[in-house]
Amino acid sequence: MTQALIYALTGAVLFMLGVRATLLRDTLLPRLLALNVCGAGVFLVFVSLAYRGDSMPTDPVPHALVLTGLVVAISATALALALNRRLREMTDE
Amino acid sequence: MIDLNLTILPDLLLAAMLIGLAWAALSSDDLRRGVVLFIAFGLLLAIVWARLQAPDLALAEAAIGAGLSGALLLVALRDGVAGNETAGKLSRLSRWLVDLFVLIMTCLIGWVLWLTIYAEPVERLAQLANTMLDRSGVSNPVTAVLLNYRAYDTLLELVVVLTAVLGVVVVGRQRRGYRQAGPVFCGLVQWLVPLLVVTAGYLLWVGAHAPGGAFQAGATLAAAGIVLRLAGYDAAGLPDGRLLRWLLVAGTGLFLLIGLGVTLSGGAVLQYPEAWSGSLILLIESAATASIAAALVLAYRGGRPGDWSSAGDRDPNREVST
Amino acid sequence: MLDLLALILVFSGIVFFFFGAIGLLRLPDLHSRLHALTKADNLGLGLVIVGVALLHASLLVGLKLLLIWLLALLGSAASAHLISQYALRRRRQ
Amino acid sequence: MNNLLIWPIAVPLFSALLALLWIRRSTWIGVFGTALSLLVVLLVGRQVVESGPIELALGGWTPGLGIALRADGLSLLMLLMSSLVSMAVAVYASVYFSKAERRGEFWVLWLLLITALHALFLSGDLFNLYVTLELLGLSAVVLACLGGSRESLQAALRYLVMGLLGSMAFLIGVALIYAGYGTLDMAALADAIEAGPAAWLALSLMTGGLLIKSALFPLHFWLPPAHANAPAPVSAVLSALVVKAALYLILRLWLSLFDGVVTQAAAVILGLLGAVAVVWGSWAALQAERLKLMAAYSTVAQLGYLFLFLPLLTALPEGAARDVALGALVLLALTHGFAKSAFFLAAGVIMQRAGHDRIAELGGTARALPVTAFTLALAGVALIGLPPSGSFLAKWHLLSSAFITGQYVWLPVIAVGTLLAGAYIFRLLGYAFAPGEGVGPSLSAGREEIPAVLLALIATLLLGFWASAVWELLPISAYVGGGA
Repeated sequence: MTQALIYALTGAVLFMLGVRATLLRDTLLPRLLALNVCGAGVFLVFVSLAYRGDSMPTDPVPHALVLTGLVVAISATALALALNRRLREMTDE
Repeated sequence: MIDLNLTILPDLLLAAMLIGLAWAALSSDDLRRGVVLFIAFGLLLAIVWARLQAPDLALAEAAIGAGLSGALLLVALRDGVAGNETAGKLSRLSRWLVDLFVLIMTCLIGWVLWLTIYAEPVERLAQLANTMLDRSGVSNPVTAVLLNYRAYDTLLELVVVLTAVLGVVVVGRQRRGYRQAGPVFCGLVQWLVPLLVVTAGYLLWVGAHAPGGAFQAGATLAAAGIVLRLAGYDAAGLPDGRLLRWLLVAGTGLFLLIGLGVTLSGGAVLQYPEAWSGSLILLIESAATASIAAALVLAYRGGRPGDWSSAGDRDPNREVST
Repeated sequence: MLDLLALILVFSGIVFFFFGAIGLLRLPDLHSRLHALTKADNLGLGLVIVGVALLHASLLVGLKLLLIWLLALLGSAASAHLISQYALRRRRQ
Repeated sequence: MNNLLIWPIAVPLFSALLALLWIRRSTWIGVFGTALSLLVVLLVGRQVVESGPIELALGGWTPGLGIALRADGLSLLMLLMSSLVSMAVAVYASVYFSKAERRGEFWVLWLLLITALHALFLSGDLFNLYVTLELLGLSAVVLACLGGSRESLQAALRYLVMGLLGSMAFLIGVALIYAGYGTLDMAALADAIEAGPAAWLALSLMTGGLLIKSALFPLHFWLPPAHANAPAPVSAVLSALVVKAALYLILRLWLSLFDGVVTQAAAVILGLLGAVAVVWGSWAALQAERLKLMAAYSTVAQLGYLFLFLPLLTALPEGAARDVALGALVLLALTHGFAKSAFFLAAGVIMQRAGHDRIAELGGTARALPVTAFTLALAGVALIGLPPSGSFLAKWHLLSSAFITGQYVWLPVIAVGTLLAGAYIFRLLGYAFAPGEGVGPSLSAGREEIPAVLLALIATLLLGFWASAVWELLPISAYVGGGA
């Protein structure tokens, strides 16, 4: 249980670190990194809940949820980067 | 309550490194440095997933979270970053308030997690998911959740990928390619690309009973495309025009058709007949792998591919007016 | 006995990694850094892999581990080459 | 088991895939797919009215392990609004985008947006809701940047970042719920959730995330630029439907799932924020120089009204008075949906004809585009809340609930908001009905102008006279925990 708690707390810290940087940074790329760290924090909370000691089988449901979340996160990241690139091109023109 | 023994030392170390890397990546003013630290963060996270007995996630994180996100972010560094898009810097007071808010919320979330983990153990879905495994058609529980119990989530997730890549296509022009690679890199590519394709096939196949599956396979296949592009093959292995659109649609389309088709046998939507579920899942996963790989490579290439559609050929410079 | 040998191998591999990392941080220029890093890491990884293979004592696992090592060698050789070539090109410009 | 429930999601999704494959025929596929979606929503509606809430356990697994789709009165009303509005907007968009370069992609994304909305209104699973929220957010962002201008891209990017932050807050709330209760199925959770630190924190995180998406003051800042710079048909659905989706979820959480956990203090805070939004949004709308910007600020204000209901709803004991207030809230949301989409479509017609939407230069609109000017006036009636519009009835009940519960503080807010709304609408109409040459002579009316006027008629007449249907449908609930 202690392991699960350590990682769950780490997840909470990562989540709030991400929120903080999303609010405080003012350019896109750092904010995007921040949102990804935020997501990693949430995923860590999920996965630490699934962990029930080395001897018990883990709960597969949070694992599947996190896998879904990962793919959603990279889709959003790709879209944001594409928007950013177009905006950059327009600034240059 | 906490048994302080040496076995949690590695966990503490990993947790501290995660937080430290995240902090360093987020507080760095040098963008390149931030991105590189973020990639390292992703790799460390993959180790944590392995530690928490989530090998499926470790694979996915290494391939998607660290690998492809990293590639996308690095190539975005080459594009440059648009100037400040939010209005002005925050005042010192509001920064201080944000910090206070973050501190309070961290403590609250941590406290609730503490309470939950040390409360009477909640029997979550683990037991149920594992007992129903026999009826799911696969023996890897994560694949069972993804493609059977919660297949609808996965269907919508494929739609999310499709939407995002359409956004990438709509927004801009394709990136310039790279110059032809030198002999050493070309030699590497000749080895690496077939190996990646084989690995993707293996991951797809093995997902039914061991860690792996469509997403990991798709990401590996996409990595092959990215390597090709880096070596100077501009198309990155993707077809043009109509075939590309078929490839993008394949995963969602086949999933939807199968999900609806199984109702003909009298069941609910997405209720595969038990005898067929293994093969249907593999079929869906194969199409999904192709679509995911195509979408990710397209996102890396960026912008509208050549011969995408001829709908606007008459007047190519016209933008939609607001 | 075998376990002890495996442990010694893994540990000495880690020592190589450690010195590789120190070299990366302390050495003056890019080429000598690359030198320190690739040499130390390749050898270090090799030792770790031999150690882990001994712990598993299974031919299939051993082959898989060998494949991993070969891939890592290939990757690090190619990337070291690319990085130094890039550095050379920049110096000429 | 009822497989009918998948069709409001499957039809637009399948049409989207077809539109992408046959991208040259996308306009036809888009309009036809939207119409077919409306048809299946009507079929679902008939069944809900006849035989009560419907549940579909996808994959045949018990909800919890699997995902359930559920339709009840509230989700049916939202579905009806979204499919009716999107039908009208689709007809308009087929003219608006008829020559645009990216019309192919527009139709694909349009159908994906409808898929996301319908999936969200029907979902009965918390994590699945997160996925639908992301789908909705991404498709809305891409549609919003179809304008291609620098402003629209910048607004879309900020919209995306804020939306993602909101989703993350929602998702960690979901994680806490799963940690505490071990299921994600909303029907099971409606039974299980009881007051306690975990429930409070999860609720506040999820609500916080949704507040960003529903643009409640002071989290509204992303909305006006995003809605004002998108192409007109897109602005219409963004303002009318997409922000309502987040509001629908807040209602579901507060009234069905966390019934009994919600405290009066929290509700009053949201009510106060709503009050500020009403006054500030209306004031900003009065100051706006562009028609679409005015409409966007008006959305901020109108969303504020909806949050005024929350402290009243939590103060009212379960029973007839509370049902009346809830019905009024939904009625107001529906009226705003129809009226605001009509308003944006009319603004789009004017903009395409005049080449600009500067309010001060709109003289001559009434002569050049009489139908559109009439639409603006009708939609204005609903936005102000004059009889016979649905919002008049809704505000009436808002006032009476405030009297019943003794929360008199909301009365001046409602009065000031209504006066300001009157001011900005009449200011606009003053310019639009004035003589002038700002808008060129009418060349063709019809397919462009008709959808808007129909939407405005629904808002002012239909919802006014048949408002009782809202109160009849709402008690059909799929969740035992509460009245919604």
